[in-house]
Amino acid sequence: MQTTIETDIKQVETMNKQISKKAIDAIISELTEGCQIFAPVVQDGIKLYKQIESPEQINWGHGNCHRSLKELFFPITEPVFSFRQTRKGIQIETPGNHNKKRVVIGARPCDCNALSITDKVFKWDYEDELYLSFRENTLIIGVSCIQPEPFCFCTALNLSPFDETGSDILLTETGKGIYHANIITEKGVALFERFKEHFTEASPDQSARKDAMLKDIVSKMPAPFPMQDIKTWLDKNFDHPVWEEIALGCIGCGTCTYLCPTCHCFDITDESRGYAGERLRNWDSCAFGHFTQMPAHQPRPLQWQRFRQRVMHKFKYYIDRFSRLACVGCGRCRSLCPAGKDTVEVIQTLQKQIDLAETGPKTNKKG
Amino acid sequence: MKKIKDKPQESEDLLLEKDRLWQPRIVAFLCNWCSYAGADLAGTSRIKYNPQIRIIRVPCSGRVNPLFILRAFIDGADGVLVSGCHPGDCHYSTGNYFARRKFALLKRLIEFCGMDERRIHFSWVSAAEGSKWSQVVNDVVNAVYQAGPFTGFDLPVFSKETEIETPADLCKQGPERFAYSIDLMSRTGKK
Amino acid sequence: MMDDLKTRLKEMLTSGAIGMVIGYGQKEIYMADGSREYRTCPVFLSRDTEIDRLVWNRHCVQNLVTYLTKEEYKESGKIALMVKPCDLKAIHVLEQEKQIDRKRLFIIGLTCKGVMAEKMGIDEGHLAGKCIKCLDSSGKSSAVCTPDEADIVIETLPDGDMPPKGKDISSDLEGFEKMPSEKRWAFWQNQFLKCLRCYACRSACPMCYCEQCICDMSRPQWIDKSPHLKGNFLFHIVRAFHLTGRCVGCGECERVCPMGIPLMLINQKMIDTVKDLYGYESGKDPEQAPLLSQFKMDDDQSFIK
Amino acid sequence: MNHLYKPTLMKIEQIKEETSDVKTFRLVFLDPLLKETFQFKAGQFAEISVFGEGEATFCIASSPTWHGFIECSVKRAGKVTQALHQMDVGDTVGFRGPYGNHFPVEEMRKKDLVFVAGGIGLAPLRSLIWNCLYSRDQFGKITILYGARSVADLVYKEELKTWETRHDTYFIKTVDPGGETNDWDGKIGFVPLVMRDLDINPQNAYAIVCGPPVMIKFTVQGLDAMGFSPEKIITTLEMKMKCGLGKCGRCNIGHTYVCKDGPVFSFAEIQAMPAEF
Repeated sequence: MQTTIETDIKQVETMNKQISKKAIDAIISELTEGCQIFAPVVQDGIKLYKQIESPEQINWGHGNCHRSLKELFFPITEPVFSFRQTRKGIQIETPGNHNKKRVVIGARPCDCNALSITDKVFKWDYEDELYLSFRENTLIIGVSCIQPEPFCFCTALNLSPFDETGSDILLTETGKGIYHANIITEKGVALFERFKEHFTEASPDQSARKDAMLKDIVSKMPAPFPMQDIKTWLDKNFDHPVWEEIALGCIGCGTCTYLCPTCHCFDITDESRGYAGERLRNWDSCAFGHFTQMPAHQPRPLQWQRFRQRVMHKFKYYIDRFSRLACVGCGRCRSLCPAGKDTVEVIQTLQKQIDLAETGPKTNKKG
Repeated sequence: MKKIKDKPQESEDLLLEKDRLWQPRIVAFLCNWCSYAGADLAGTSRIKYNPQIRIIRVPCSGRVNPLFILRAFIDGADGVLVSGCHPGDCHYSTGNYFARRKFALLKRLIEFCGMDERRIHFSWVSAAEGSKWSQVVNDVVNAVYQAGPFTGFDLPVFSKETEIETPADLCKQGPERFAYSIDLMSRTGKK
Repeated sequence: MMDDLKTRLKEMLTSGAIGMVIGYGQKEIYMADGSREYRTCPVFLSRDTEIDRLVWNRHCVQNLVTYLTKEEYKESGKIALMVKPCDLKAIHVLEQEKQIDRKRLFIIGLTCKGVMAEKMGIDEGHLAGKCIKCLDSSGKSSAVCTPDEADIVIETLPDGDMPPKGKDISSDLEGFEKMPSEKRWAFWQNQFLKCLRCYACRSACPMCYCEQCICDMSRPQWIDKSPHLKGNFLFHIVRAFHLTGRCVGCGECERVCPMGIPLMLINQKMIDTVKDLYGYESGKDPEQAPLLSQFKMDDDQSFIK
Repeated sequence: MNHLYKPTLMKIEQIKEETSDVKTFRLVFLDPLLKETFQFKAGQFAEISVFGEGEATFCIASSPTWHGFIECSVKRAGKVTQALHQMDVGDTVGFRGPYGNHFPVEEMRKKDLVFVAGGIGLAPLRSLIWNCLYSRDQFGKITILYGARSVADLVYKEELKTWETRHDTYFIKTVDPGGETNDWDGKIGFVPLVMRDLDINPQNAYAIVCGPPVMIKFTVQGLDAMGFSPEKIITTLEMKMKCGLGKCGRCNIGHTYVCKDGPVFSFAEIQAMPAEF
């Protein structure tokens, strides 16, 4: 199957505005009434998206959050419903916290972009209301990456540190305390209309400066990988001996999948005490052996098979199904892998295999 | 989940009433051969003791997996008591010696984590010590009563006032992720 | 010395005396600013041409003993393993628990002068907490520990000056124990709330080799699988208890935790407790009986009514 | 809020003990409207939950032509199935479904059908067999080959007798060597071997296979040798599932989700998949 990789989904014509840091704080203060605000907060030595009460709590630093934005829409653990055995039978109650209006501020473009990827799977055929109601009720104000982290590689996947996909409004710090604001979606426009007085028209030199900054950052970051070629190679090489080699060292923890902004696998379990209990949806990881363990059968008994599943899922299966790469290059898996496994290295190894297949002797391919 | 058969459910009012007059819930793991018989003796001898104790009979104190104790707390116990034969009296000759090591370590471990020491108790009660049993129970109930309801697994409420001070290095209000200079990069030794 | 080793390993690989070398190597990695860095990570070498990749430096932090009990490496024939003196203790525990066959193992002992502290993928710029104790107790001016049970010993020390010592874990522990119990509980609540249950601690731990972990069991399900406070608390306390008398203090669990939970605090506490109560040191001797399958008549029972 | 993961409630109306570890549950919707209107197709599966224990995936083993109830056969293997086995008539379970694709009944019309099943693998085929027998005249010759490890492991014993005595079905039963009893009147031997001796004409026929992976593998080889084209060999796959909706991400084989694109696949489709099942 030959499918092409889409990279960008354009929404409405974007508006270019400008806003000061002070005005942003004012907007947030006003929004805290009637809205839940989430923003990067540093606590206990780690940076996470957390609910805040005032704009001072926001950490505007350049680093990305340790855990990705997905946890606000697809929580680590989330009650699907609670049940209670009564004399009238079993009563089921579904959670009621999904309709609150929420605003996320300070999300990185890679995280926002990842949501447009997970949207696909949660909307596919059956619509997952738990995830989608959170999505619908949340407005996302992204902040462009003007200082990529050491392990970032979004440009290698044809994405940009100023990517607009997934954000409703994208802020870019073009000067001290001055943000260039792209109003991208209808939700963004609605917010803009409400706080019109805080925004000013973006001056041409601001826009020019933004473009120059982007150019400067991208020039340093890794050049795009031929993901289409890699996809073609993956189509044919499920049984290639290189897989066993690539996965060497993987200790089988779930760090990469849990930190990944696009990994969306979950488990459903029940927990109960006495006459009542809850059914919970928890994150799960394809790196775990028990992920696919059936009573008498295990399709992926070895770690390298599970590793292959993850790579294949990101760079082939997802493209086949949803025409998107399931990787945004946020670099979390690279930086925090306990055994120093590196997604970029995996891509490079596959690239080497392509070169080998073209020049060297043919490898044993599956028909 | 349990199935409701004939037992009527506690009404909301009753629960509220109970809440007001809080009584500790204590789970006791008793060895079949000594402590359980001791408790039996206390019963047949008409010795009165506090009724807040829920007894689970186990074959030997060595059977008590530390997990049982922890699970009891998770499932809402306010205190736990484990009781077995005196050293040397074990029906299986050495079960309680092994248990003794486990309990000593478990006690240290969960107290280190911050569990109130008044909530976890161990005792040796023989089949002949009905009165000791009643004394132990009364002591345990009193201790747990002093400690109050166990709320350790309720979600903590964070605010500026309750912020936890910890020794400096434990929980550095760390730098942002990767906001370190690139030459300090992890695990690198330049070639 | 390293060259001798490499020649020997090459010979052994070609002759088939060993099937795989698990050691430390360096790989080039792409950085976002366009530079190339070298990252020290475990390498798995089964061809003699690759042996030159082996390195020994202060960034060789990971405890490679973990791989010995993983299914994927059991079929590789005899394994040559680079082992730091502290990692050797882990091998002892595995031997004691009959998990590995010493005959299937060729130990490349390293002479160590301490490795760097690492947390959440970041080099903290000073020596690891576990190293400080190790260096002091050796009593040697050069602060060197030498493995005593290796098949071959690399006597070369890692290059470079001694990095700053950093803080010893015992002093952290002391400070922590001075806190009132409510504060301690609140501290762990705070920490365990962050836990994702990615099980990196479990996967990286050389002692966590169970084919089915108690956390994955469903009948009976003692430990809630959901990463909420109760489940996380139970998981970490149970894990700490399962490591009591077995943990050798390699610090891998804390190093790999992506949420930066200071797990070694609990483990070090238990190491100290075990030593204090029973004079037992795990990994000291592969022949000694495991802590919890032995007892003494006069074990402490002051806490029992 | 109503959402995908919220089950509807069903009552256990009847429990039949098939073997020592397999029970067949007859379930009825509590909602009278749903009871009347519920429809599914042979081969589809459902998520059945025991509240407090969890959810598990089961194929619907009753025929779509039977109304008012569904049946599921449950082999005791894990937490949920254990809990199900402990339930009584009148207890409530949760139900989500039907999910997945179904057997191509329309294409099978006017064709000869060969059913090959092993052990509990008869459950999904039972649904289809009764579906076909309901409108018997629309199908050609129907051959049913059913095998189990031992006589005690045969499921649906009464229905086996019905099929055996019916004149419009050709029914063969077999047990693995060593599993027979003194009064066993069927064949003795592994399913793929027994199948070899049968009079099967691959022309204008469909073979539907379900059972343990080993049996499927050799049966399919046998069918292939007989001259069945891979498109005409149909089987249902079993993978671990949690959601049944293509979200939870564990049942995929390559980019195929067993819960959405399956569980019914032709052998031709399976050949195109990576070998990871």
